[in-house]
Amino acid sequence: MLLVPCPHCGPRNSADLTLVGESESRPDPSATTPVEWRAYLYEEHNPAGWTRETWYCRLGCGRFFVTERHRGQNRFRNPPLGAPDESARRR
Amino acid sequence: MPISIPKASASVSEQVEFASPLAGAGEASGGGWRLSDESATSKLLVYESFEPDGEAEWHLGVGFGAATTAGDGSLVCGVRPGEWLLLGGSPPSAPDMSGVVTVDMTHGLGMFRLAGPAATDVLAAVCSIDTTEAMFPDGAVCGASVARVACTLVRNDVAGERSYLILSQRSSGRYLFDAVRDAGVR
Amino acid sequence: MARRGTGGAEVQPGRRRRPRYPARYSAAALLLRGKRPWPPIWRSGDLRDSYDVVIVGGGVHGLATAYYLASNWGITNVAVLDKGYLGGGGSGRNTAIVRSNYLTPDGVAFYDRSVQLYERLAVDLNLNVMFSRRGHLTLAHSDGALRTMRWRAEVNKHQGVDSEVIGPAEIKRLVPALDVTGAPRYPILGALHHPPGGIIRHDAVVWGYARAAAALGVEMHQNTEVLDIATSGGSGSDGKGPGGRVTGVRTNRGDVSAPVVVNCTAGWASLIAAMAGLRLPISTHPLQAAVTEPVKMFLPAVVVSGSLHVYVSQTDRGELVFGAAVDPLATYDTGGSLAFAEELSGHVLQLMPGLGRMRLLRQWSGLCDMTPDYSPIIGPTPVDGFHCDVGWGTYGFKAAPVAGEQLAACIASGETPDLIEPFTLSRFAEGRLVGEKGAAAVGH
Amino acid sequence: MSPQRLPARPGEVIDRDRALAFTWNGRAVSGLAGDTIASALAAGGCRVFSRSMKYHRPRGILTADYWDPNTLLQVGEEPNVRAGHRLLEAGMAVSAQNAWPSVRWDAKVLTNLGGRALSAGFYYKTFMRPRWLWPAYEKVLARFAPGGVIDAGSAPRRHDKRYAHPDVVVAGGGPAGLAAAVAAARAGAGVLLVEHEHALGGHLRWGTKHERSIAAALADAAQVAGVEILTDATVTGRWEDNWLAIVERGGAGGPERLIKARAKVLVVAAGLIERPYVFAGNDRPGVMLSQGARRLLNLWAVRPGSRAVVWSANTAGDAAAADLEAAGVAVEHVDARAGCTVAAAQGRRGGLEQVVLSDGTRLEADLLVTAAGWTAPTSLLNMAGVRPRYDPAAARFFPAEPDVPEAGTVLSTGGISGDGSLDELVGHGEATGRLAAARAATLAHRLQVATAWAAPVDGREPPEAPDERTPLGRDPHPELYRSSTDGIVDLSEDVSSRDLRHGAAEGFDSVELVKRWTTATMGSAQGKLETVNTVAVLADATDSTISEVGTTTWRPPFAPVTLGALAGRMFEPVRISSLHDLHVAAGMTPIQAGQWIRPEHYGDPAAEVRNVRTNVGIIDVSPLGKLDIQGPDAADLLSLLYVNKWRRLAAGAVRYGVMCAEDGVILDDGVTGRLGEDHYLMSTTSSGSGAMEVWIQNWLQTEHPDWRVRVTPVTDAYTSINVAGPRSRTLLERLVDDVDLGPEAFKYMQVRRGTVAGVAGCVMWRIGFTGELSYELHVPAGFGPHVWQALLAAGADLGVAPFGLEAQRIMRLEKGHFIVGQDTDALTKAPTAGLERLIKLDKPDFCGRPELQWALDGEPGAEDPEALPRLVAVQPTDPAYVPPEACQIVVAGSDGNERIIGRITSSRFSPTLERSICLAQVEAAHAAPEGTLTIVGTDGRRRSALIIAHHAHFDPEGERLRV
Repeated sequence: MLLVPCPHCGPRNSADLTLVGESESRPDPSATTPVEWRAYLYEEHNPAGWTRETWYCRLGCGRFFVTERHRGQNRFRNPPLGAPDESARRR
Repeated sequence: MPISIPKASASVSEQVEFASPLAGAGEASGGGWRLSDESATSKLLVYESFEPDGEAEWHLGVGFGAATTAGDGSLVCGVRPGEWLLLGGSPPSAPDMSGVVTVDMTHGLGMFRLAGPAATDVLAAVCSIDTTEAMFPDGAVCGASVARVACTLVRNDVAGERSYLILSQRSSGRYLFDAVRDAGVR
Repeated sequence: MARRGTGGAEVQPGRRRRPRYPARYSAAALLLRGKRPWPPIWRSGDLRDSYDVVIVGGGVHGLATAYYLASNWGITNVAVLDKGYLGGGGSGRNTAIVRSNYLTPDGVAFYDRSVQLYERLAVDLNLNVMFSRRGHLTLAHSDGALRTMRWRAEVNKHQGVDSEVIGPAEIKRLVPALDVTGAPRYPILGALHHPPGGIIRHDAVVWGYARAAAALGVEMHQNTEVLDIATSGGSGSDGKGPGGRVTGVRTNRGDVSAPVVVNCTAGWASLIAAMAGLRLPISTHPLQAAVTEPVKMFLPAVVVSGSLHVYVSQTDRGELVFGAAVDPLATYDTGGSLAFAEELSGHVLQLMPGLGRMRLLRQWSGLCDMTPDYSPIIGPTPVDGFHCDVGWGTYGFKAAPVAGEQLAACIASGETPDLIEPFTLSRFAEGRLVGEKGAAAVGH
Repeated sequence: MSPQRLPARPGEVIDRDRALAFTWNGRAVSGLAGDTIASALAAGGCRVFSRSMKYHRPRGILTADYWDPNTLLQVGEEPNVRAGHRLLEAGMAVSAQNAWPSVRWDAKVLTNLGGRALSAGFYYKTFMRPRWLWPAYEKVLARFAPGGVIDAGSAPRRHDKRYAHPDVVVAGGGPAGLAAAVAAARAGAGVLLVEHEHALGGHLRWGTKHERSIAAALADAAQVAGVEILTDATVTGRWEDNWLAIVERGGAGGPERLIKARAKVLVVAAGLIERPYVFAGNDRPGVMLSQGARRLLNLWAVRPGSRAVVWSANTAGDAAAADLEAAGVAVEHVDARAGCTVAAAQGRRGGLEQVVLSDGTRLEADLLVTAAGWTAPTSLLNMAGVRPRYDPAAARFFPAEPDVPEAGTVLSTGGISGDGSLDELVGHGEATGRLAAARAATLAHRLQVATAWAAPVDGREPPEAPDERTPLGRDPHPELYRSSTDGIVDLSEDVSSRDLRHGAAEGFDSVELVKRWTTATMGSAQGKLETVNTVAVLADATDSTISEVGTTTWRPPFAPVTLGALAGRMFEPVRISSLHDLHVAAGMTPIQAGQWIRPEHYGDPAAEVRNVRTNVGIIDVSPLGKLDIQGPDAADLLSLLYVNKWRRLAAGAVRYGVMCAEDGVILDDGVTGRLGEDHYLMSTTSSGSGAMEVWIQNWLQTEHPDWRVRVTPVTDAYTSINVAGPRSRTLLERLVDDVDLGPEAFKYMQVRRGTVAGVAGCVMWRIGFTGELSYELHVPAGFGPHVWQALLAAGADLGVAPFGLEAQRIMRLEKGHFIVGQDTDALTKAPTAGLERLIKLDKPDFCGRPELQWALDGEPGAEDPEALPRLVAVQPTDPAYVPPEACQIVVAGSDGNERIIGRITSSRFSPTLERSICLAQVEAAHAAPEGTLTIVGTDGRRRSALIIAHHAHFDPEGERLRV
C-alpha cells in the first residue's frame, strides 16, 4: 500500500485517496475544436516515468491536489517519508 | 482538559423526541472498552470566511487535525482545511463572524464514543490510522475509514481515559456501531 | 497487385498455407519418440536489417498476427520482436477465459469469431491448447445487473450466440458451491449463462502460434527491445506524428527497416505509439490475479461477479484461478497489492462461503491498457504503415485469434475489415465510442 | 506402538506424558503432544505419506517442516495441511490426498507405466484429434487433479484482522533475527518479531546443547526487552513503504489471522532453506535432507531410519551424521567435498534399499541424508526491489545491493546475508537491530512532522544512522545441483531434470519459459526447494552459467494464506434511513439499492399506485442525494453543472436540471431549490449522490477555487418524505401551520421552509415525480420518524398509506420520466433523451458544452444523426404483454436479416391504465410517433408495439400536478 503525500493530512495509505488522473488544462469550451476537445477528453500521456497527476483525498481532508509520480517505479517526487519539509506542517 | 459534551442543543426540539441513528444499539461494552451513543450532541459545521485571511482559524483556535474546547464547552474540531465541526455547546455557537457559512449537521451525523484502556486495540481491528500516542494524541482529529465507512475520528480522552469519538453519516451509523462492537468481541 | 503496406511483397489472399513442422505432434508420435527430445518449437537467429512487416510485441496478439499474415496472406518476411521472452506479458498473466457474450452487436460478432477460431485452434496449430468449454456464468446481484445480463443475452441470441439468463435454482444446479440463499450482502438473483465460454491454456496458445508462424518462416526475436520507431514526413518537428510514414525500428540489436510496423504490445502501447509521435487514449493499470493450492474438482464452470469484481475458475490441475477488476491506480509497477488478495478472498467467500480453508498460493499482476470505452484500438493510424493492435484492457487474450486474423487482413489488403471497423483509433477524434463498457468492465 | 520413537533426548519438544489419539487413513494411531502430524506418523513407522502428482510415485518425509512437498495431507475438512509443520491434536482425522485406493497401493501409479510418454508438456502434443473426443479426455485429465478435498458446504469461520504500526518488524526468530529484535528493542524501538515455526531459535533448536542454550537466552532477552513475539506466524508479503502482511496461524488449525503492518523498518532474517540434490531416485521415501533428519531426531526423538548414508557437503550434514550415529543409527558418512556424489537411490516398490555413489560404490541403506547446500529465501527482499545475485564460490544466491530509494528501510541479517560463527551471526543481528531502530526513529520523526494531527515534535530530526555492520563472510561451498543421473527437480509438480533439459532443447531456453512449459516451481513450496536446481539444470542444458540464467520472480505470499484469513471480517456497509424500523414494522419487502436498504413495497405495489392516484401516499425518499449550497457564487456553480439556466431562478422556486459529463453524456438529474439569496438545496439521484459530491468538489477546487461557494452534503441530515396524491394538500394542511399551502400561495415547482408536525426547519418542495399533486418534505432526520407517524395518523381518514420503490417506479414510468443509468447508458447524450430544449448553448460554459453543441448543431463529418438513439415511450399492441426490460427491438434489413435498432429500457404493467407501458431507446430513423416497432421477447417471439407521441403514458399535459 503506497503512501501518498497529501499536502494537508501528511502521508496516507493510497486506499484513502483516489487518483483522478493526469492533470490536464481544459480547452476554452466556447472556442474549441472537436479534435482538440476529444484529445482533452480521451488522450493520455501515460508515461512510464514522471507525470503530473491530480489526486483526491477522499477519506481524509477532501482536497484535490496535484503531485508528481513516477508511474514506472510507483513513487512520488516528494516521497512521504523522504527528507523533512517543515513548511508542510499546517498547524 | 477533558470535556463532557452536553446533549441539549437548540436545534433539538423540546416537544419532539430525537431519534438517534443508533437507536436500538445504544450502549455496548466488553473487556476494557465501552461504546456509547452521543448522536444527540449538536454538531455545527463552520467554514472559514470567504476572505482568506485565516480569520476563522484565529477565532476558533485550532487548525485542521486538532480539536480544542471552546469557552462555551463545545469541542471545536478542525475536520478539514478551513472547516470546523463544533460539537456540543449551547446554543450552537458560531463565533461572531459575518460572512461565514455554517450548516447544522446535528441530524446528518451519527456519533458514538469508544472509550476504555482497550479502545485503541478495538479501533486497530477496523481502522488503519496509527493511534500511538505521538501520532494521534488527545485532541487529534482525522478523516479515516472505519470498517469501510468514511468517518471523522477525534481523540477525546475523558478524565485521563483513552477515548475516541467516531462520527459518520447518519445512515451508516447503526452498521458502524455494530461493526465496532463486533470488533471488540474476540 | 502490390498492396499498400506490404512493401510490394506478392500477396495471395484466399489460399491458406499450412505450416510445415519439423515434427508433427500426435499421440503416436509421442510414443514413437519415447525419450528423445523434440525439435525446437521456434528458432532464434540473427536479426536482419529489413523485413516486410515488423511486429512489436511477442505476445499472443503479435504472434497471431504474424501467423495469419503468413498463413492467410503469404506474407512471411515478418519479424516478431519482444523485449523479453515470448508470451511474458499479458499473454501469460491473464486468467485464460474465452467467451463471446458481449453487449453490442459489433462486440458480439467480433468475439464470436474469436471463439470460433479458438474452437479449432488445437487442430489448426497441431498443438493442444486445451480449450475447456465448460460454460461461463456471470452473476447478477441487483435488478440493474440482471437487466444488463438480459440485454447481453438478447443481443447474443440475436447474433446466434448461446446465452441465457437463468435463475438461482439453475445456478445452484450448475455450480453447487455457490450460495444462492439470498442471505449474503450480494444475493445471487440470477446469472447470464454462456455455455460456449470456458478456459484455455494460455501459454499453449502462445506457443502454438509461435510454432506455426515459425514453421511458415516468421522470425521470432526475443530479448529484442524496440528503442525508437523511424518515421518521415510527420507533422511533428522531429518528423514524427500524424501525416508521417513509418520506415522501420531501432532496437537494442540494431536498426531494422520495414514499411509496416505493428504495435502489438500490452502495457507498453502508449510508449511504443509515442515513438511514432502518437498519443493514445490509453491509461495503463495493473490487473491482479491469483491462484490457490489445488483441490479436487468442485467448480465445473467459470463464475464471474461484476459487482464483486471477481472471476474464478478451477483448472484441470485443481487450482482455483482468480482475477479481479483493474487496479484503479494507474502504474506500470506490477508489484501487486495485499488489498487485492483481501478483497478478492472476501468476495469469493461471499459467493462460496465454504472455501475459507483454501489457501492462496501465488498472486501476480499484468498490465492492462485501458481505453475510455473498454474496447480495443485496432487498425491503421495517422502514421502511414504504423498499425495498432492495442488497448486490450482486460479482454485481450480472448480476442487474440480474431484480432490477429483481421489485422493481418487489414495490413495485407490495405482495407479495414468490417469486424474491426468499429474499433479503429479514429473513433475517438470522431466521438463515436463503443458501448461495451457495461459488459466488458469486469465481465470475464 | 511407536517403533521409531527413541528414548528421551535432550532438547526434544514432545511431552511423553500426553499421548494424543488420531486417525491415519481411518486407522486409529497415536502421537505425543508437541509432535507434528508428520513426526507422529513417522514415529509410528509411516514411510509413505503421499503419492506424487503425475506419476503417483510413493513419497516420504523430505524436510520435516512447513516446506516439505511430500507431506501435504487432508485433516478433517481442511485440505493440503502441512503435516511437517502442523501440530498434532487429539481426534484429528488425517488422510493421504493424492492416492486411490490407498497411499500404499495406488492404482494411478499406472501412469508411471505409460511412463515416459508423460514427459512435461505431453498433453500439448496429443488429444488434438478427433476434436469431438477432447471433452472426454478433458474429464479424465481432471480426475488426476492433485490436492485435498474442499467441502464447499463447510461452515465459515470467523477470522479477525488488525492493523499495526510497529517501528521494526523482524521476519525470522533464529539467532540473528532474535539478536536484531533484542537490540532494536533495547534501542527504544517498538519491535514485532515474527517466527514461522512454533518456537524461537531457528536451527539452534535442533542443534547442540550450547546452541540450544544460546537460543533460550536470546528468547528470554527478547521477552525482557519487550519485543512483541508471534510464533507460528509468517511475514507473507511486503509492498510499498513497508506495508506488510503477517499471518498468524496460531498453532493448531484455528482460524488464521491477518495483521496488516506499516513497519518503519523491516529486518529480513529468514535463515536458509536446505536444497535437495537431483539424482535418480531422489524422490524415494527414505531420501531426506539433513535438516529433516536432524529435526525428526532432535525435536521429536524419531529415528528416521536404521541404516543411513549421509552424503554431506557442509557442517550441517556432518552434524546430521554425528547425531544419527549418536542415536544408534548405522551411518556411512560420504564427504561430498571430496568429490564423491550420489548417483542413484534404488529399491523395490518405490522404497530405498541401496545408494549408488558416483564412483560406483553401492551402499545398503534405508535412509539417505543429503546436505548439498542452501537456498536463501530472499522473497521479502525481492518484493522490496532487491535482486538476488549468484555467488558460485558460496553456491547460493545473495541479495545484491539495494537498488530502490526506500531500500534503506529493508535490512537483512543471518543466513540470507552470509555465513559466520554463531557469535558473528548474533553480532551481525545486533548491529542490524540497532541500525533498524535508528532508521525507524528518523522515519518516526518525519512521519510525526508531516502528519497534521500528530503531536508536536520536540527537537530536530535524529542524524542519519550510518551502517556500521561488519559484513558477514561467505563460506566456500561446492556447487552441487544435479548428479550425472536425472532425478526429480520439483517434487510437488513431478518435474524431472530430464523434463527441463528437453524443454530447453525444444526452445524453452529461459527460466521463465521452461518454468511455464514444465510447471517447475509452481507447486506447494513455490520454488523454495526447487528454483535454484531448476536454474542450475537449465544453465547446464543451455551451456550458460547460473548467473546468466538468473532466477524467477518470487511472488507473494511467502507462505500460503487461507482465503478466510485474507478475507477477515467482511465489512460491507449498508445504509438505512431514519424510518427503517418503521418500514420493518410495516412489513416492507426490502430491496438493496446500492448500499441502501429500502422498502420495495409493503405487500401490493399496484394497490399502492392506485392509492396514490386516488387518495394520498407517502414514500421514504431519504436516499435522494442532497447538497446544501451557499455563497455569492452559488448560481455560477449551478450554471456550470447543469445544461440549463439558473441565474434567474427566484428565491422560493425549484427547477429541474440535467447534468452532463464533458463528453455530453447524461450524468445525473434532479431538482434544485433556491432557499434564500445565496442559499440553494440541490437534489441528485440516490445512486449518483456520492459521485456528484466529488464531481462538484473537483470543479470547485481545481477549476474555480476563487468562487465563493460552499457545498455540503446533507443527504443524511434530512429524512425525505414524498407526500403524493390528490389528497396530499389536505393531509399536509393538518400538520403545517406556518406555510400557506394554497394552490396560489405555494405553486407547482416552488419551495417553502416551515414547520411540519411541530418540527421546525423542514424544507418542502412542490414537485411531482409520480405525476400527482405532491410535496417533498425534507425533515431534520432525527425527527423523521415523528413526522412519518404524524402523517399516517393525521391522514387515516384520507386513506394515507406508505408506498415503496416499486410503486414509485411504476408511476414515474406512467409519467415517462427517465432514470439515469437505466433509460440512459454510458453513451447517452442529452439529445437522445429529448432534452434539446433544456440545453442552453447561449451560456459560455457548462460541463459538456462543446459536445452538446456539436450534437445539436451537427458536426461536419459526424455520424448520421438518424442512426443515433432516441428515447421514446412505447405501448405493446397486446396490453397484457410486458416485455422484459432489455428486450431488443429489431427491423428487417434489406438483406432479409433482422437488425437491432434499440431496446426496451423500462417496462411495467400500469395499474392506472391497465396495460403494459415502456420506455425504449430506438434509432432516430425509427423513432417517429405512431410508428410500429417489433420487440423480440426473451422467448424469441416477435410482438408489435406502438410509439406514442409523448413520453408520458398518463396525463401528458400534467394537469394533475398543477391543481
